Amino acid sequence: MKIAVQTEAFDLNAEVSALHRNNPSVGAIATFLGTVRGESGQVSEMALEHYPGMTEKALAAIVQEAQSRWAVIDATVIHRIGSLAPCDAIVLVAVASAHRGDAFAACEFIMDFLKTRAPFWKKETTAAGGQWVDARDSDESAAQRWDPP
Amino acid sequence: MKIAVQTEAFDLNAEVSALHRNNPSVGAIATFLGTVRGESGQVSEMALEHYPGMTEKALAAIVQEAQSRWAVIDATVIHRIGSLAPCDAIVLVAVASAHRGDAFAACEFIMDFLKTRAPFWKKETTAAGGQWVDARDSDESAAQRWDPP
Amino acid sequence: MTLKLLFFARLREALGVSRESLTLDAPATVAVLLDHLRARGGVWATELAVGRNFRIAVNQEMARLDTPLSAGDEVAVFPPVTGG
Amino acid sequence: MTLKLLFFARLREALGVSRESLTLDAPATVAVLLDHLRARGGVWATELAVGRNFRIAVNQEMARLDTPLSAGDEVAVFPPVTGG
Repeated sequence: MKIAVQTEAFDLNAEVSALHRNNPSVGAIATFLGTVRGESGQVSEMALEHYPGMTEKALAAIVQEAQSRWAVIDATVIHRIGSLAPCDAIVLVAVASAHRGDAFAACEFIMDFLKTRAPFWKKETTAAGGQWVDARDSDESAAQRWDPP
Repeated sequence: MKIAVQTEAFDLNAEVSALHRNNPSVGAIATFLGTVRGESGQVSEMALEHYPGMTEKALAAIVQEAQSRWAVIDATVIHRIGSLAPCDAIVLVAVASAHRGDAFAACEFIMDFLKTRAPFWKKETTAAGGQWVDARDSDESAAQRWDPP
Repeated sequence: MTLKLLFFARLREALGVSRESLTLDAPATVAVLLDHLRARGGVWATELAVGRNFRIAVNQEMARLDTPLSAGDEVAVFPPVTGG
Repeated sequence: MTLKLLFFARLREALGVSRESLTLDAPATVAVLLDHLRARGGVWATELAVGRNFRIAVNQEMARLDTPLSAGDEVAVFPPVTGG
Protein backbone atom coordinates (compact mmCIF):
# COMPACT_ATOMS: atom_id res chain seq x y z
CA MET A 1 0.00 0.00 0.00
CA LYS A 2 1.21 3.49 -0.80
CA ILE A 3 -0.42 6.55 0.77
CA ALA A 4 0.94 10.01 -0.03
CA VAL A 5 -0.20 13.57 0.68
CA GLN A 6 1.96 15.96 -1.30
CA THR A 7 2.11 19.35 -3.00
CA GLU A 8 3.98 18.15 -6.07
CA ALA A 9 2.40 16.54 -9.12
CA PHE A 10 2.59 12.76 -9.48
CA ASP A 11 3.46 10.58 -12.43
CA LEU A 12 0.59 8.31 -13.43
CA ASN A 13 2.84 5.97 -15.45
CA ALA A 14 5.23 5.48 -12.56
CA GLU A 15 2.46 4.88 -10.02
CA VAL A 16 0.58 2.37 -12.17
CA SER A 17 3.76 0.61 -13.24
CA ALA A 18 4.77 0.20 -9.61
CA LEU A 19 1.50 -1.66 -8.98
CA HIS A 20 1.93 -4.36 -11.61
CA ARG A 21 5.53 -4.50 -12.82
CA ASN A 22 7.15 -7.74 -11.69
CA ASN A 23 3.88 -8.97 -10.22
CA PRO A 24 2.39 -11.44 -12.74
CA SER A 25 -0.62 -12.16 -10.50
CA VAL A 26 -1.98 -8.68 -11.36
CA GLY A 27 -4.41 -8.71 -14.28
CA ALA A 28 -6.50 -5.60 -13.62
CA ILE A 29 -5.71 -2.08 -12.48
CA ALA A 30 -8.57 0.35 -11.94
CA THR A 31 -7.58 3.95 -11.43
CA PHE A 32 -9.36 7.17 -10.65
CA LEU A 33 -7.90 10.58 -11.36
CA GLY A 34 -9.67 13.62 -9.92
CA THR A 35 -8.87 16.95 -11.57
CA VAL A 36 -9.70 20.59 -10.83
CA ARG A 37 -12.75 21.62 -12.82
CA GLY A 38 -12.72 25.13 -14.18
CA GLU A 39 -16.53 25.56 -13.75
CA SER A 40 -17.01 27.38 -17.05
CA GLY A 41 -13.72 29.16 -16.61
CA GLN A 42 -14.76 30.77 -13.34
CA VAL A 43 -12.41 28.99 -10.95
CA SER A 44 -8.89 30.37 -11.21
CA GLU A 45 -7.39 28.54 -8.23
CA MET A 46 -8.21 25.64 -5.95
CA ALA A 47 -6.46 25.56 -2.59
CA LEU A 48 -6.39 22.27 -0.66
CA GLU A 49 -5.97 22.20 3.10
CA HIS A 50 -5.65 19.01 5.15
CA TYR A 51 -5.12 17.71 8.68
CA PRO A 52 -1.55 16.37 8.73
CA GLY A 53 -1.33 13.04 10.50
CA MET A 54 -5.03 12.28 10.53
CA THR A 55 -5.22 12.41 6.74
CA GLU A 56 -2.69 9.64 6.23
CA LYS A 57 -4.29 7.51 8.96
CA ALA A 58 -7.76 7.99 7.50
CA LEU A 59 -6.59 7.07 3.98
CA ALA A 60 -4.76 3.97 5.22
CA ALA A 61 -7.87 2.87 7.15
CA ILE A 62 -10.03 3.30 4.02
CA VAL A 63 -7.62 1.23 1.91
CA GLN A 64 -7.47 -1.46 4.61
CA GLU A 65 -11.27 -1.60 4.67
CA ALA A 66 -11.25 -2.04 0.87
CA GLN A 67 -8.67 -4.82 1.19
CA SER A 68 -10.90 -6.59 3.71
CA ARG A 69 -13.86 -6.46 1.30
CA TRP A 70 -12.23 -7.30 -2.05
CA ALA A 71 -9.27 -9.28 -3.40
CA VAL A 72 -6.88 -6.34 -3.65
CA ILE A 73 -3.25 -7.13 -4.49
CA ASP A 74 -1.97 -3.59 -3.96
CA ALA A 75 -3.28 -0.03 -3.91
CA THR A 76 -1.97 3.52 -4.15
CA VAL A 77 -3.64 6.73 -2.97
CA ILE A 78 -2.02 10.09 -3.66
CA HIS A 79 -3.76 13.34 -2.71
CA ARG A 80 -2.31 16.72 -3.49
CA ILE A 81 -2.51 19.76 -1.21
CA GLY A 82 -1.68 23.42 -1.66
CA SER A 83 -2.54 25.59 -4.61
CA LEU A 84 -3.83 23.95 -7.81
CA ALA A 85 -5.10 25.30 -11.13
CA PRO A 86 -7.92 24.10 -13.39
CA CYS A 87 -7.04 20.79 -15.12
CA ASP A 88 -4.45 19.97 -12.43
CA ALA A 89 -4.68 16.51 -10.88
CA ILE A 90 -5.94 16.48 -7.28
CA VAL A 91 -6.18 12.80 -6.39
CA LEU A 92 -5.13 9.41 -7.72
CA VAL A 93 -6.53 6.11 -6.51
CA ALA A 94 -5.12 3.01 -8.21
CA VAL A 95 -6.05 -0.55 -7.26
CA ALA A 96 -4.44 -3.72 -8.61
CA SER A 97 -6.25 -7.07 -8.53
CA ALA A 98 -6.25 -10.35 -10.41
CA HIS A 99 -9.68 -9.59 -11.93
CA ARG A 100 -11.45 -6.39 -12.88
CA GLY A 101 -14.51 -6.70 -10.63
CA ASP A 102 -12.41 -6.41 -7.45
CA ALA A 103 -10.29 -3.57 -8.86
CA PHE A 104 -13.29 -1.47 -9.96
CA ALA A 105 -15.25 -1.98 -6.72
CA ALA A 106 -12.31 -1.27 -4.42
CA CYS A 107 -11.28 1.82 -6.40
CA GLU A 108 -14.77 3.32 -6.32
CA PHE A 109 -15.18 2.42 -2.63
CA ILE A 110 -11.91 4.15 -1.73
CA MET A 111 -12.94 7.28 -3.65
CA ASP A 112 -16.39 7.40 -2.02
CA PHE A 113 -14.90 7.12 1.46
CA LEU A 114 -12.03 9.50 0.73
CA LYS A 115 -14.64 12.08 -0.30
CA THR A 116 -16.53 11.79 2.98
CA ARG A 117 -14.02 10.58 5.61
CA ALA A 118 -10.56 11.95 4.77
CA PRO A 119 -9.85 15.40 6.26
CA PHE A 120 -9.23 17.53 3.18
CA TRP A 121 -10.95 20.83 2.42
CA LYS A 122 -11.13 22.74 -0.85
CA LYS A 123 -11.24 26.52 -1.19
CA GLU A 124 -11.84 27.87 -4.66
CA THR A 125 -10.98 31.31 -5.95
CA THR A 126 -13.28 32.90 -8.52
CA ALA A 127 -13.75 36.46 -9.75
CA ALA A 128 -15.96 36.91 -6.66
CA GLY A 129 -13.11 35.97 -4.29
CA GLY A 130 -12.21 32.91 -2.21
CA GLN A 131 -14.88 30.50 -1.02
CA TRP A 132 -14.80 27.19 0.82
CA VAL A 133 -16.45 24.40 -1.17
CA ASP A 134 -19.55 22.96 0.50
CA ALA A 135 -19.81 19.24 1.18
CA ARG A 136 -22.26 17.55 -1.18
CA ASP A 137 -25.10 15.31 0.01
CA SER A 138 -24.52 13.13 -3.08
CA ASP A 139 -21.05 12.25 -1.75
CA GLU A 140 -22.53 11.11 1.57
CA SER A 141 -25.10 9.02 -0.30
CA ALA A 142 -22.35 7.47 -2.43
CA ALA A 143 -20.46 6.39 0.69
CA GLN A 144 -23.56 5.05 2.42
CA ARG A 145 -24.43 2.67 -0.43
CA TRP A 146 -21.43 0.53 0.62
CA ASP A 147 -22.90 -0.06 4.08
CA PRO A 148 -23.76 -3.66 4.84
CA PRO A 149 -27.50 -4.24 4.23
CA MET B 1 -13.58 9.34 -28.84
CA LYS B 2 -10.38 7.46 -29.58
CA ILE B 3 -10.44 3.79 -30.56
CA ALA B 4 -7.17 2.04 -31.40
CA VAL B 5 -6.16 -1.57 -32.06
CA GLN B 6 -2.39 -1.79 -32.17
CA THR B 7 0.62 -4.03 -31.59
CA GLU B 8 2.75 -1.37 -29.92
CA ALA B 9 2.59 -0.39 -26.24
CA PHE B 10 0.69 2.76 -25.31
CA ASP B 11 1.59 5.59 -22.96
CA LEU B 12 -0.87 5.90 -20.08
CA ASN B 13 0.22 9.46 -19.23
CA ALA B 14 -0.27 10.65 -22.78
CA GLU B 15 -3.67 8.99 -23.17
CA VAL B 16 -5.04 10.30 -19.87
CA SER B 17 -3.59 13.77 -20.43
CA ALA B 18 -5.27 13.95 -23.82
CA LEU B 19 -8.64 13.36 -22.11
CA HIS B 20 -8.47 16.26 -19.68
CA ARG B 21 -5.76 18.71 -20.69
CA ASN B 22 -7.31 21.98 -21.84
CA ASN B 23 -10.79 20.75 -20.94
CA PRO B 24 -11.70 22.33 -17.58
CA SER B 25 -15.13 20.70 -17.55
CA VAL B 26 -13.44 17.34 -16.82
CA GLY B 27 -13.26 16.54 -13.11
CA ALA B 28 -13.05 12.75 -13.11
CA ILE B 29 -11.16 10.20 -15.20
CA ALA B 30 -11.74 6.52 -14.52
CA THR B 31 -9.34 4.16 -16.23
CA PHE B 32 -8.96 0.43 -16.51
CA LEU B 33 -5.71 -1.25 -17.46
CA GLY B 34 -5.77 -4.95 -18.23
CA THR B 35 -2.45 -6.78 -18.06
CA VAL B 36 -1.24 -10.29 -18.95
CA ARG B 37 -1.31 -12.47 -15.85
CA GLY B 38 1.52 -14.95 -15.47
CA GLU B 39 -0.75 -17.58 -13.83
CA SER B 40 1.87 -18.64 -11.27
CA GLY B 41 4.61 -18.21 -13.81
CA GLN B 42 3.12 -20.75 -16.21
CA VAL B 43 2.13 -18.46 -19.08
CA SER B 44 5.15 -17.44 -21.11
CA GLU B 45 3.31 -15.72 -23.98
CA MET B 46 -0.15 -14.38 -24.74
CA ALA B 47 -1.04 -13.99 -28.42
CA LEU B 48 -3.99 -11.77 -29.32
CA GLU B 49 -5.90 -12.23 -32.57
CA HIS B 50 -8.71 -9.95 -33.73
CA TYR B 51 -11.14 -9.35 -36.59
CA PRO B 52 -9.84 -6.22 -38.35
CA GLY B 53 -12.64 -3.84 -39.21
CA MET B 54 -15.28 -5.39 -37.00
CA THR B 55 -13.18 -4.83 -33.88
CA GLU B 56 -13.01 -1.07 -34.33
CA LYS B 57 -16.74 -0.89 -35.17
CA ALA B 58 -17.68 -2.99 -32.15
CA LEU B 59 -15.56 -0.88 -29.80
CA ALA B 60 -16.98 2.38 -31.18
CA ALA B 61 -20.52 1.04 -30.75
CA ILE B 62 -19.81 0.09 -27.13
CA VAL B 63 -18.41 3.55 -26.35
CA GLN B 64 -21.39 5.19 -28.05
CA GLU B 65 -23.74 3.09 -25.95
CA ALA B 66 -21.87 4.22 -22.81
CA GLN B 67 -22.15 7.84 -23.96
CA SER B 68 -25.90 7.43 -24.35
CA ARG B 69 -26.23 6.10 -20.80
CA TRP B 70 -23.87 8.38 -18.83
CA ALA B 71 -22.54 11.93 -19.00
CA VAL B 72 -19.28 11.07 -20.74
CA ILE B 73 -17.13 13.97 -21.95
CA ASP B 74 -14.60 11.84 -23.82
CA ALA B 75 -13.33 8.26 -23.85
CA THR B 76 -10.36 6.28 -25.13
CA VAL B 77 -10.13 2.55 -25.80
CA ILE B 78 -6.82 0.99 -26.84
CA HIS B 79 -6.49 -2.77 -27.31
CA ARG B 80 -3.23 -4.44 -28.19
CA ILE B 81 -2.86 -7.40 -30.53
CA GLY B 82 0.00 -9.70 -31.39
CA SER B 83 2.43 -11.33 -28.97
CA LEU B 84 2.49 -10.13 -25.36
CA ALA B 85 4.40 -11.25 -22.26
CA PRO B 86 3.30 -11.49 -18.61
CA CYS B 87 2.86 -8.02 -17.03
CA ASP B 88 2.40 -6.41 -20.47
CA ALA B 89 -0.61 -4.13 -20.87
CA ILE B 90 -3.40 -5.58 -23.04
CA VAL B 91 -6.17 -3.02 -22.88
CA LEU B 92 -6.78 0.54 -21.71
CA VAL B 93 -10.22 2.07 -21.21
CA ALA B 94 -10.24 5.68 -19.99
CA VAL B 95 -13.40 7.75 -19.49
CA ALA B 96 -13.54 11.45 -18.68
CA SER B 97 -16.62 13.01 -17.04
CA ALA B 98 -17.46 15.97 -14.84
CA HIS B 99 -18.18 13.69 -11.87
CA ARG B 100 -16.84 10.33 -10.76
CA GLY B 101 -20.08 8.33 -10.82
CA ASP B 102 -20.45 8.67 -14.59
CA ALA B 103 -16.76 7.97 -15.21
CA PHE B 104 -16.69 4.79 -13.10
CA ALA B 105 -19.94 3.38 -14.49
CA ALA B 106 -19.10 4.08 -18.14
CA CYS B 107 -15.58 2.65 -17.76
CA GLU B 108 -16.81 -0.58 -16.17
CA PHE B 109 -19.63 -0.87 -18.73
CA ILE B 110 -17.20 -0.51 -21.63
CA MET B 111 -14.91 -3.18 -20.17
CA ASP B 112 -17.78 -5.61 -19.57
CA PHE B 113 -19.01 -5.24 -23.14
CA LEU B 114 -15.52 -5.28 -24.65
CA LYS B 115 -14.98 -8.62 -22.89
CA THR B 116 -18.10 -10.18 -24.41
CA ARG B 117 -18.79 -8.29 -27.67
CA ALA B 118 -15.50 -7.18 -29.22
CA PRO B 119 -13.90 -9.79 -31.53
CA PHE B 120 -10.58 -10.48 -29.84
CA TRP B 121 -9.24 -13.91 -28.95
CA LYS B 122 -6.40 -14.87 -26.63
CA LYS B 123 -4.08 -17.82 -27.06
CA GLU B 124 -1.68 -18.55 -24.22
CA THR B 125 1.54 -20.47 -24.36
CA THR B 126 2.54 -22.53 -21.34
CA ALA B 127 5.02 -25.36 -20.81
CA ALA B 128 2.24 -27.63 -22.18
CA GLY B 129 2.04 -25.72 -25.47
CA GLY B 130 -0.36 -23.20 -27.01
CA GLN B 131 -4.01 -23.11 -25.99
CA TRP B 132 -6.92 -20.83 -26.83
CA VAL B 133 -8.40 -19.20 -23.74
CA ASP B 134 -12.00 -20.22 -23.04
CA ALA B 135 -14.70 -17.58 -22.69
CA ARG B 136 -15.81 -17.20 -19.06
CA ASP B 137 -19.45 -17.35 -17.97
CA SER B 138 -18.65 -14.65 -15.38
CA ASP B 139 -17.86 -12.21 -18.19
CA GLU B 140 -21.25 -12.84 -19.80
CA SER B 141 -22.94 -12.32 -16.42
CA ALA B 142 -21.04 -9.07 -15.93
CA ALA B 143 -22.28 -7.75 -19.27
CA GLN B 144 -25.87 -8.85 -18.66
CA ARG B 145 -26.18 -6.93 -15.40
CA TRP B 146 -26.24 -3.70 -17.46
CA ASP B 147 -29.40 -4.78 -19.30
CA PRO B 148 -32.42 -2.60 -18.67
CA PRO B 149 -34.61 -4.20 -15.97
CA MET C 1 -24.51 -15.66 -54.91
CA THR C 2 -20.93 -15.47 -53.70
CA LEU C 3 -20.05 -14.93 -50.03
CA LYS C 4 -16.73 -14.08 -48.44
CA LEU C 5 -16.17 -16.35 -45.42
CA LEU C 6 -13.72 -15.58 -42.61
CA PHE C 7 -12.67 -17.86 -39.76
CA PHE C 8 -10.92 -16.76 -36.58
CA ALA C 9 -8.94 -18.08 -33.63
CA ARG C 10 -9.58 -21.67 -32.50
CA LEU C 11 -12.05 -22.29 -35.36
CA ARG C 12 -9.57 -20.98 -37.94
CA GLU C 13 -7.04 -23.50 -36.66
CA ALA C 14 -9.50 -26.38 -36.29
CA LEU C 15 -10.98 -25.90 -39.77
CA GLY C 16 -7.59 -25.19 -41.29
CA VAL C 17 -8.75 -22.15 -43.25
CA SER C 18 -8.78 -18.43 -42.53
CA ARG C 19 -10.84 -17.25 -45.50
CA GLU C 20 -12.63 -18.63 -48.54
CA SER C 21 -15.05 -17.62 -51.26
CA LEU C 22 -18.24 -19.68 -51.31
CA THR C 23 -21.15 -19.77 -53.77
CA LEU C 24 -24.59 -20.49 -52.40
CA ASP C 25 -28.06 -20.46 -54.00
CA ALA C 26 -30.05 -17.34 -53.13
CA PRO C 27 -32.07 -16.69 -51.06
CA ALA C 28 -30.21 -17.99 -48.01
CA THR C 29 -29.80 -17.33 -44.32
CA VAL C 30 -27.02 -18.00 -41.82
CA ALA C 31 -28.76 -21.30 -41.01
CA VAL C 32 -28.63 -22.39 -44.66
CA LEU C 33 -24.94 -21.48 -44.86
CA LEU C 34 -24.16 -23.49 -41.71
CA ASP C 35 -25.98 -26.55 -43.08
CA HIS C 36 -23.94 -26.21 -46.25
CA LEU C 37 -20.68 -26.12 -44.30
CA ARG C 38 -21.67 -29.04 -42.03
CA ALA C 39 -22.39 -31.12 -45.13
CA ARG C 40 -18.65 -31.08 -45.84
CA GLY C 41 -18.34 -33.57 -42.96
CA GLY C 42 -15.22 -34.12 -40.85
CA VAL C 43 -14.11 -31.16 -38.72
CA TRP C 44 -16.78 -29.01 -40.39
CA ALA C 45 -19.58 -31.21 -39.11
CA THR C 46 -17.94 -31.50 -35.69
CA GLU C 47 -16.94 -27.89 -35.08
CA LEU C 48 -20.14 -26.36 -36.43
CA ALA C 49 -22.52 -28.97 -34.97
CA VAL C 50 -25.77 -27.66 -33.52
CA GLY C 51 -25.16 -26.86 -29.85
CA ARG C 52 -21.46 -26.03 -30.29
CA ASN C 53 -20.53 -22.62 -28.96
CA PHE C 54 -19.59 -20.32 -31.85
CA ARG C 55 -20.62 -16.93 -33.20
CA ILE C 56 -21.50 -15.60 -36.65
CA ALA C 57 -21.08 -12.03 -37.85
CA VAL C 58 -22.51 -10.80 -41.17
CA ASN C 59 -20.84 -7.70 -42.57
CA GLN C 60 -19.11 -7.19 -39.21
CA GLU C 61 -22.32 -7.17 -37.17
CA MET C 62 -23.31 -10.03 -34.87
CA ALA C 63 -25.88 -12.22 -36.66
CA ARG C 64 -28.44 -14.90 -35.81
CA LEU C 65 -29.51 -18.10 -37.56
CA ASP C 66 -32.31 -16.28 -39.39
CA THR C 67 -30.14 -13.38 -40.56
CA PRO C 68 -30.55 -13.21 -44.38
CA LEU C 69 -27.50 -13.30 -46.62
CA SER C 70 -26.94 -11.29 -49.82
CA ALA C 71 -24.40 -11.53 -52.62
CA GLY C 72 -21.05 -10.13 -51.53
CA ASP C 73 -21.71 -10.45 -47.80
CA GLU C 74 -18.75 -10.95 -45.48
CA VAL C 75 -19.62 -13.79 -43.09
CA ALA C 76 -17.32 -14.48 -40.14
CA VAL C 77 -17.35 -17.59 -37.98
CA PHE C 78 -15.54 -17.48 -34.64
CA PRO C 79 -15.50 -18.73 -31.04
CA PRO C 80 -16.88 -16.64 -28.14
CA VAL C 81 -14.57 -13.65 -27.72
CA THR C 82 -11.89 -13.55 -25.03
CA GLY C 83 -10.20 -10.15 -25.34
CA GLY C 84 -9.63 -7.48 -22.71
CA MET D 1 -6.43 18.67 32.12
CA THR D 2 -4.88 20.36 29.13
CA LEU D 3 -6.11 19.69 25.60
CA LYS D 4 -4.55 20.63 22.27
CA LEU D 5 -7.24 22.11 20.01
CA LEU D 6 -6.91 22.34 16.22
CA PHE D 7 -9.22 24.17 13.80
CA PHE D 8 -9.32 23.66 10.05
CA ALA D 9 -10.59 25.23 6.84
CA ARG D 10 -13.68 27.45 7.02
CA LEU D 11 -13.89 27.09 10.83
CA ARG D 12 -10.22 28.04 11.23
CA GLU D 13 -10.92 31.23 9.30
CA ALA D 14 -14.25 31.99 10.97
CA LEU D 15 -12.88 31.46 14.50
CA GLY D 16 -9.62 33.19 13.67
CA VAL D 17 -7.44 30.53 15.26
CA SER D 18 -5.70 27.43 13.94
CA ARG D 19 -4.57 25.95 17.26
CA GLU D 20 -4.72 26.60 20.97
CA SER D 21 -4.04 24.96 24.31
CA LEU D 22 -7.09 24.74 26.58
CA THR D 23 -7.48 23.65 30.19
CA LEU D 24 -10.70 21.92 31.16
CA ASP D 25 -11.86 20.21 34.37
CA ALA D 26 -11.68 16.41 34.15
CA PRO D 27 -13.66 14.30 33.50
CA ALA D 28 -15.02 15.79 30.28
CA THR D 29 -16.47 14.74 26.95
CA VAL D 30 -16.61 16.35 23.50
CA ALA D 31 -20.01 17.78 24.51
CA VAL D 32 -18.51 19.47 27.59
CA LEU D 33 -15.71 20.94 25.50
CA LEU D 34 -18.18 22.32 22.94
CA ASP D 35 -20.27 23.95 25.69
CA HIS D 36 -17.08 25.52 27.03
CA LEU D 37 -16.20 26.94 23.59
CA ARG D 38 -19.75 28.20 22.93
CA ALA D 39 -19.65 30.05 26.26
CA ARG D 40 -17.02 32.33 24.69
CA GLY D 41 -19.90 33.89 22.73
CA GLY D 42 -19.55 35.70 19.39
CA VAL D 43 -18.39 33.57 16.47
CA TRP D 44 -17.76 30.67 18.86
CA ALA D 45 -21.41 30.53 19.86
CA THR D 46 -22.53 31.01 16.26
CA GLU D 47 -20.20 28.61 14.47
CA LEU D 48 -20.42 25.81 17.02
CA ALA D 49 -24.16 26.19 17.71
CA VAL D 50 -26.14 22.98 18.10
CA GLY D 51 -27.36 21.95 14.66
CA ARG D 52 -24.45 23.53 12.77
CA ASN D 53 -22.66 21.09 10.50
CA PHE D 54 -19.15 20.44 11.82
CA ARG D 55 -17.03 17.44 12.81
CA ILE D 56 -14.84 16.61 15.80
CA ALA D 57 -11.85 14.28 15.80
CA VAL D 58 -10.11 13.17 19.00
CA ASN D 59 -6.52 11.99 18.58
CA GLN D 60 -7.10 11.90 14.81
CA GLU D 61 -10.12 9.60 14.96
CA MET D 62 -13.66 10.79 14.24
CA ALA D 63 -15.45 11.40 17.56
CA ARG D 64 -19.00 11.86 18.87
CA LEU D 65 -20.51 14.10 21.52
CA ASP D 66 -20.08 11.42 24.18
CA THR D 67 -16.45 10.65 23.33
CA PRO D 68 -14.46 11.05 26.59
CA LEU D 69 -11.46 13.38 26.70
CA SER D 70 -8.18 12.80 28.55
CA ALA D 71 -5.23 15.03 29.41
CA GLY D 72 -3.04 15.65 26.37
CA ASP D 73 -5.72 14.74 23.82
CA GLU D 74 -5.58 16.38 20.39
CA VAL D 75 -9.09 17.61 19.56
CA ALA D 76 -9.78 18.89 16.05
CA VAL D 77 -12.82 20.87 14.96
CA PHE D 78 -13.57 21.14 11.23
CA PRO D 79 -16.29 21.40 8.56
CA PRO D 80 -17.50 18.35 6.61
CA VAL D 81 -14.63 17.25 4.36
CA THR D 82 -14.49 18.19 0.67
CA GLY D 83 -11.34 16.56 -0.71
CA GLY D 84 -10.94 14.26 -3.68
